[in-house]
Amino acid sequence: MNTELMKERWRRNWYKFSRNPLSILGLAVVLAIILIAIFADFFAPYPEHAFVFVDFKNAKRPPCWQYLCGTDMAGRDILSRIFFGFRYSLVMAVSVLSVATPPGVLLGLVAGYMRDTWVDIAIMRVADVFLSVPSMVLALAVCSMLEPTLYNAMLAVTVMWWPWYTRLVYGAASSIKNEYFVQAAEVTGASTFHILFGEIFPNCLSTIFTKMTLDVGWVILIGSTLSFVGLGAQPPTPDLGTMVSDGSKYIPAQWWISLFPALFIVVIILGFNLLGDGVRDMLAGD
Amino acid sequence: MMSEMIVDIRDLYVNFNIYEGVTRVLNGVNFRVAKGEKVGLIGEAGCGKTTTVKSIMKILQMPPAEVMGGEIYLEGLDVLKMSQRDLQMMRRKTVSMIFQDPTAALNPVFKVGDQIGDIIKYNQLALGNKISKEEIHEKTVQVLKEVQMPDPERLMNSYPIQLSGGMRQRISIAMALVSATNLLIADEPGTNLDVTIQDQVLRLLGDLVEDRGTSIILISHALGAVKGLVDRVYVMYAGSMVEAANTEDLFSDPLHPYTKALFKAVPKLTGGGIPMGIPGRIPNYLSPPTGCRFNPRCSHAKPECRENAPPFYQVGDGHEVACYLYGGQ
Amino acid sequence: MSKEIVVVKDLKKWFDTDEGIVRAVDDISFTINEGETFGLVGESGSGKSTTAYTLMGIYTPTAGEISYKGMDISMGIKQRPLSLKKEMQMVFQDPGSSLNPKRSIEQIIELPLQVHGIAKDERRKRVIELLQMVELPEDYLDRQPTKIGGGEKQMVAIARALATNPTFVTLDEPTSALDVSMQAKIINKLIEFQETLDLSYLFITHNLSLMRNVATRVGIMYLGKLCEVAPTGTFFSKPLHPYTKMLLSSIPVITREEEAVKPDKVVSMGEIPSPVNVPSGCYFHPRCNECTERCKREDPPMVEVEPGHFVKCHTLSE
Amino acid sequence: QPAQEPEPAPVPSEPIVYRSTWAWPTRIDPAVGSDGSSTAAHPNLYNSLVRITPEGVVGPELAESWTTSNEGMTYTFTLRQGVMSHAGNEITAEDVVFSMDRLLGMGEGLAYLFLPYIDEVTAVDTYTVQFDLLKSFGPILTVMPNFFVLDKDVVMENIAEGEYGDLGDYGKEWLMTHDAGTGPYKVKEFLLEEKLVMEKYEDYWGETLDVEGFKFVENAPDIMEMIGTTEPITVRTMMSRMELERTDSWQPIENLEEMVQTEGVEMIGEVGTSLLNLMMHTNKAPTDDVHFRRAMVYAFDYETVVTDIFPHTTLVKGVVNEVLPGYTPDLEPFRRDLDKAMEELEQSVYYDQLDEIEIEIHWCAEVPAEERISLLFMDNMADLGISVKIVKEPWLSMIETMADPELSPNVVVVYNSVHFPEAGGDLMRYHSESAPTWEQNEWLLDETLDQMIEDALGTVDQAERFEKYGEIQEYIYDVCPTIYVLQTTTLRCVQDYVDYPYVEYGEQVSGFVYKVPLGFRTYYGLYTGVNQP
Amino acid sequence: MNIKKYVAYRLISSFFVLFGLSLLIFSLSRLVPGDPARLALGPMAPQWAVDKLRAQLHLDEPVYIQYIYWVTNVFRGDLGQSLVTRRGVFNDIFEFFPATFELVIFSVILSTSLAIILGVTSGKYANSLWDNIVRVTSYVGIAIPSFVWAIMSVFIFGYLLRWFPTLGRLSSGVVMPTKVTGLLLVDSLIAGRLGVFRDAFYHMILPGTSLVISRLAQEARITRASVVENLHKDYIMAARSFGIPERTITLKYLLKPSLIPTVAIMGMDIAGSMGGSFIVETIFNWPGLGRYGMSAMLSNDINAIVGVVMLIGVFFAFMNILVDLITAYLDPRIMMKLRGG
Ligand SMILES: Nc1ncnc2c1ncn2[C@@H]1O[C@H](COP(=O)(O)OP(=O)(O)OP(=O)(O)O)[C@@H](O)[C@H]1O
Ligand SMILES: Nc1ncnc2c1ncn2[C@@H]1O[C@H](COP(=O)(O)OP(=O)(O)OP(=O)(O)O)[C@@H](O)[C@H]1O
Ligand SMILES: [Mg+2]
Ligand SMILES: [Mg+2]
Repeated sequence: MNTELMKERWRRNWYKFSRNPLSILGLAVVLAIILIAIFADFFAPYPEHAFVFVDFKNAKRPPCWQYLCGTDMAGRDILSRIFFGFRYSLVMAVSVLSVATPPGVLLGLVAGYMRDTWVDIAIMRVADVFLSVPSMVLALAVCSMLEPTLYNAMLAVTVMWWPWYTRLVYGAASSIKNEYFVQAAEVTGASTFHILFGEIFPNCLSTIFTKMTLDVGWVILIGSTLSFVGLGAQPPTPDLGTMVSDGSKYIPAQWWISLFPALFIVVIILGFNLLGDGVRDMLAGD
Repeated sequence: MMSEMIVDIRDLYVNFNIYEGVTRVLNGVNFRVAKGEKVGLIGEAGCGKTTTVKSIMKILQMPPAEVMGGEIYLEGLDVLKMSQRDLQMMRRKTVSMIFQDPTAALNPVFKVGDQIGDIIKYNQLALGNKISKEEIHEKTVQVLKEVQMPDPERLMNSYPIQLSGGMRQRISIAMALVSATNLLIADEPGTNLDVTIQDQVLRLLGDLVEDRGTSIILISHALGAVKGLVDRVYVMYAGSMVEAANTEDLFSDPLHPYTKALFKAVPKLTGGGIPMGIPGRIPNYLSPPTGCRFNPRCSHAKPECRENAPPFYQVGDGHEVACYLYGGQ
Repeated sequence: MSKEIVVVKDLKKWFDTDEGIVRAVDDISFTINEGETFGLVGESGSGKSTTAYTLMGIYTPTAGEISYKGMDISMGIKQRPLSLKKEMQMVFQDPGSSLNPKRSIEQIIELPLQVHGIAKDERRKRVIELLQMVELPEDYLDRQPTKIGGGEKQMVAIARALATNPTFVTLDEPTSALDVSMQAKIINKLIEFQETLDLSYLFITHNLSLMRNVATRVGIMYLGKLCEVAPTGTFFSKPLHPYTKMLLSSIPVITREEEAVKPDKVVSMGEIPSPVNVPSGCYFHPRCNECTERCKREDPPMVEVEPGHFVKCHTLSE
Repeated sequence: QPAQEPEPAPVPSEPIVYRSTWAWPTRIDPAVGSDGSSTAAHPNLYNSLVRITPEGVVGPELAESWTTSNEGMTYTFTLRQGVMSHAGNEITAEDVVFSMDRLLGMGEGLAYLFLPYIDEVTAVDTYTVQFDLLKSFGPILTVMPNFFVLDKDVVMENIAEGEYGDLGDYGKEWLMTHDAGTGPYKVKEFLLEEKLVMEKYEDYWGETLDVEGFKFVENAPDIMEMIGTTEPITVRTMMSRMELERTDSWQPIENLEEMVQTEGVEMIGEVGTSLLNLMMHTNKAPTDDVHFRRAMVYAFDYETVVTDIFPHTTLVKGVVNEVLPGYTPDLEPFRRDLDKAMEELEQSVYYDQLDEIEIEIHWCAEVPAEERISLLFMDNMADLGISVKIVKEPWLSMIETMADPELSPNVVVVYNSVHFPEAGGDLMRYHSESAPTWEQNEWLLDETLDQMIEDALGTVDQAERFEKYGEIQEYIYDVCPTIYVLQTTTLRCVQDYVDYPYVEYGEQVSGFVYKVPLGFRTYYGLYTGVNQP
Repeated sequence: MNIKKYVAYRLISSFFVLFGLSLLIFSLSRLVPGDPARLALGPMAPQWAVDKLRAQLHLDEPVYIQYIYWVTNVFRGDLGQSLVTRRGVFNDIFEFFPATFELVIFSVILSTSLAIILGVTSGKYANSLWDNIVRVTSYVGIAIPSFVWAIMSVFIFGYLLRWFPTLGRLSSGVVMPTKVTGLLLVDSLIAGRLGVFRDAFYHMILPGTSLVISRLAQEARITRASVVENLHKDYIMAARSFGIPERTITLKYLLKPSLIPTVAIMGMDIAGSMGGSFIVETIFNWPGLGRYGMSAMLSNDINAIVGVVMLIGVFFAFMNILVDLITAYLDPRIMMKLRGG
């Protein structure tokens, strides 16, 4: 494609995106989080505090210049742990979404295109089974039956997640399938593969992409909730949910131990939600 | 001067502020409707017909729309300067509009009887009458009968979606009729309908305004329909009026090159092959051509056409045309 | 007489919906001759598109036969041989939705060539050639359909349909979404192609005036049935079916000459019934002012009142 | 008109309510419940045959007297006459037989304490009941307080369909939410997962029969509420609002210290009999090497535990809790000594493979402070160049892991409680039978030791038995299978308007008084008075 | 399809979906390693007692046989025995469900009504100061996980400000009203005990708001978006062109169509609250299904897990049908679709 056109497209997208200052804020937050997560060793004031470290002499320090967010029960710097915690949150979100999305989308495409055939019925009923209880409940149930690790939590959330994409793409695909351009391709004799991926899929992309950016926040939320109840990441992993949960036992005396991780969970989710809305504005009607 | 004017638009300029910039859509519109007169407004899609009539009722969505200049007199009062209250009174009793798309103009989640009832209520309120529920009901039934709806009692209890396109269009007409006593604006009634049904609807509309002596502004792509109904026709192109004449005159002797081309582009029932159509496209409102906006498509374009927009020239009895070709006469 | 290219016999296409059976196309027969334009007219919901789709194989017929050059093609698109798809093409009603907004014009026009096994370098040449045919500039190749005008889009759709050198093209209201001047341009182009490329058209429209100027023969549909088929001239000069008369007399016209060719005013009345609850007997009887008791009971047969002029009405079969 | 339900009739004086929080679930069926809150409820609803008196010796309760015969293989109890259950039935030998049969037949809860020893229980006459043992078991009387007597008639009236043949479900379902006891309190309301409300049983036999030591004290609570929450913030809020008289024992020390700031709240430390241990797997590399284990034992920083992690607790001086009768004070307690540790490590066969070694330590997810023990352990081991992997595991899955020698990790952080209040009650966990349970992660599987334990437990004479306990302690000290972290002290906060009879104990550390609740049991109505402000 | 047929169709398809769910959750619960019987009886129980319990739970048989047992029992109203409470799961659920139901309904009513007020006012006056306040707050609201909010609200409103109780459904010492519906607010009114009503209401506030906070924000946003969208619809313009007063337009012609998306997601909201109740009930010690389910999950109480998940599935299916019907009532277009239009 013509570079000039590409540039124009980007300019337009950026315009649409940046019309809402909150989207820019979201983008900034997300970029900051990603940067901090990648270079946590660099940004964290005490990178060695992130995992296994004890310094009981400095335990339970309230926020001060030396420890901006205070220290926890074992004397670890909370801010450093939060920075490393971003890593786990992002890893969780990225791996869940990158594993759950492709099969979800594929099944949705196939079912949508083959609407009202047994393929559709089979796929969608299975998806319905997964959607028939609140995802949090199912995630909790699955997690509780597996060994509690970050990995298993991701697995459980992934298993919960694909049907949402299936349903989303199904809706889009089964209406796009009736568009004249799909019929035109059929009349020409294009293969089913081409119709699915060449004609229908590109038109679902913006919907999928929008949902994915918004979902990052939700995955992090579910992940931290699982950790909060002890079914997710395990100490000494610096996971935000686990930190809130462990710290909550020391509220109100050592309020900072759980307050700051909690605050940063809110910031992450807020950042991704704002970004997601911006992306939605950007892709809407394109 | 002619008989008293119910609508008198002078040099109206309206812009829309959109992402790409400012579209200068209405470009000095002059438009008049006398009391009791039936006026047609024709032109290609997107040339500003709906914008013109919406500004009469001051229901343009602002922003993005912005009135840049001009006056709009409705029964002698300037709509643009009217207070909110007067505006509402005016809408309740003087003028009403049939929207282009009846499906969009009817609230999908209320029964049609309910919607008509509210209009009756506020119309009567504006006229200073308090009206009871029973009376509203009665009046609703009556107006539905007038628009030839079968079984009005049942239809009152239907939602718009339960009605066919023709019925919805007739409901729209009924709604306009109950509140308008002086002026009715009909924006392409029947465009979305089948030929035979469209014929029924337009005939009905014609009969009703005839009976009441209401002024009407009829916008339609169906030139034949316009021809059959109205007394006078305005031809609009890219945001301004290019020609106005009595119906007979206009159809028998169109003057403006645009009008001529427009008429020629319509395939004829008599056969004779497909005409060539007007070359080019309607201008981009972001950077419209200077002077006469039709000049890039006009085979008679002269240098002066590119500089200044031509004024209306009187050509014969009530036949006006905005083209330098007729400037000398 | 010229050779028949498409023969449709007793074609039915019913849809089983939640509400009941929709008889979208109910027992219609017609033929299209080589090199001619067969016009199909009718009001919305009368089954024009369904006929076209069934012909193209997008729908499989409920009953009846379709043959193309003597070959039986009453099967779905998936079963049809690839070679057949090369010969039969279609242009859709809405240019906005018939081009995939996410693909470039080049990709769109290239698709049929790719499907039918044209080599890569040859494809590009052909795409440019096609663009020139429809008078679009070459730099449109990289454009997205969303960035060009409606008429141009339809031109691209036509180029795509012509890419494989078809012999038969179905045009489903190709200009109804466009304004008159664009319509004129496109129709003229289509007529030009028909002559130069020796195409046969099935041309669907609800615009009778347009049909008058394009079609060789016209079929008129009402509620899934054909009620009159005639050569264009005869059709307009001597309409026989009451519905045809009503339709013709409802057309708004602007010149006196046109007014003259319209039949005497037949006042239109009633609503078009839903294709789920079709009236008994002749489908048109509730709106017909010549309706008799018999019309309410019996569905009239199609009769040939004069060579090539078929009418489906009791008044004529007596 | 809604039927006006009368607000409960106001009693002349406000009832005295005593509220405490507990870790749930509470299973008030004495044949089912075995955890902290359950065993706290049982003695208040039911009675045992004997009890441990405030002086720490076995004393009468439902049984007035008892005799031993047949070389400790037969015990005969004479029941107190006229003891009426809450339902008004007299408790006889038949009820005792029924209760023991039920406990053993169901096999749940604390049945494990009796199953290996009790052969048969028979009613000799209405008030005499005879216990025949399978094998001689010296401390049997110290175990007996864990056996509660149920009113057979009440249970039989309430049996539902179940898997015990004629006995249906043995009344299990009903007894989950009701009692069939004789205790000073009876169940008033049982809200599953929420709270247990008990009310004072005015006709308690201690009162009616006028038995000294079994009468209500002045201002004994009328209502006892056991509330099922341990959420620190909630507990703290309730304490500060005086909506709670006593906290559970799961509160983090930080929270307790905060609560003490509130006026009228004081912290008490109930010296426990259990130990917090780091059990080392002696059958898994590298902890199968005694030198390696000793190195770890010497490297661990005990002082930090009591100063920074578990303040107010005391270090272990030997291999069992020093409060237990039968504890031997002769063993030199292990303390951190890096030189010694290095010395031992050098002798270890794993000394030159330290790089490849990674020790796994598991801690129980339900006890957050254990994480710090693990971290400390890891930190200490790093001083030796041993790398450690920390795994948090929920208690229930931990039980499973520890049942399998393959899955059992090198080190586990576990609280070990005693089966009966004697050194043997702790030592018996080193028996091979305990190896596949959570009680022993050491996997000692040592026949000599098994022999010694069995012998000691079978000894009826107390002095002789205690001597044998001493030998076992020395034996284990040499094998060094466990890092004994600390002796538990159960810390709670209480409102100071509650009177507890305590025995003060031990030295004073930073003005904090350690107390031992009398008789190792909390008999609320009998010991506790509340003067609601 | 008429409404009755539609409901029947939905019920039947829900039945099949629930059947699938039961297969899924049941097999998951049985295939996972670990011996639930051992877990139930504790580490010290003798092997024979464990074996007995295993046999009683049919744990020794192949999973499909176990499933058949389970299904046949379900039709007899028996969901098996909880390994934690040692009672029938059905009884437990029956006992715990009303508390959760009351909480969830309370929170859904609270969130929906507040969301509508906020959404409509901010949408109607889009880009005003008020609108911006509502939008920014709702963003923050959406991002607060319920567990964070629960802990913070206990700290702030329970501990620091002491406005609300933070534990259970009633203050200790308050005698429960006679159980009729199991909903304390209802039962206390039936019994005519206003004091209890007040107490129960007070107890519901913190858990209720924790459950609701993010959903409230989400719903307000959706309502706002749909108000803004409808604000420029032709029919609003048309109503204005007939001189209908602005107030009538807002409260009637604008409100009803704008509520449709809000109401349509209420099913999801109830679901969300159900999921959230697991955490919130645990924190607030609310004796409901969530807390029961949570403790079942943490202690691998397989029968209880399956029972709770299934019950939530049933409740969810039922609520969704109900919400769909309400939406159809609000929006005749959907009604027409149900009728096949
Ligand atoms: N709300 C709006 N925002 C931006 N541009 C608008 C808006 N409404 C109208 N326009 C622009 O104003 C021009 C004239 O529109 P208008 O609807 O008045 O045309 P019209 O003559 O009624 O056309 P049609 O025959 O298609 O109804 C169009 O180019 C359109 O793009
Ligand atoms: N896939 C389908 N399923 C069910 N009913 C259908 C389907 N396609 C068409 N119909 C119905 O069949 C009838 C004929 O439709 P068709 O699209 O063929 O009409 P048409 O003459 O092309 O109308 P228009 O001029 O509006 O395009 C209509 O009533 C339509 O609702
Ligand atoms: Mg318009
Ligand atoms: Mg069609």
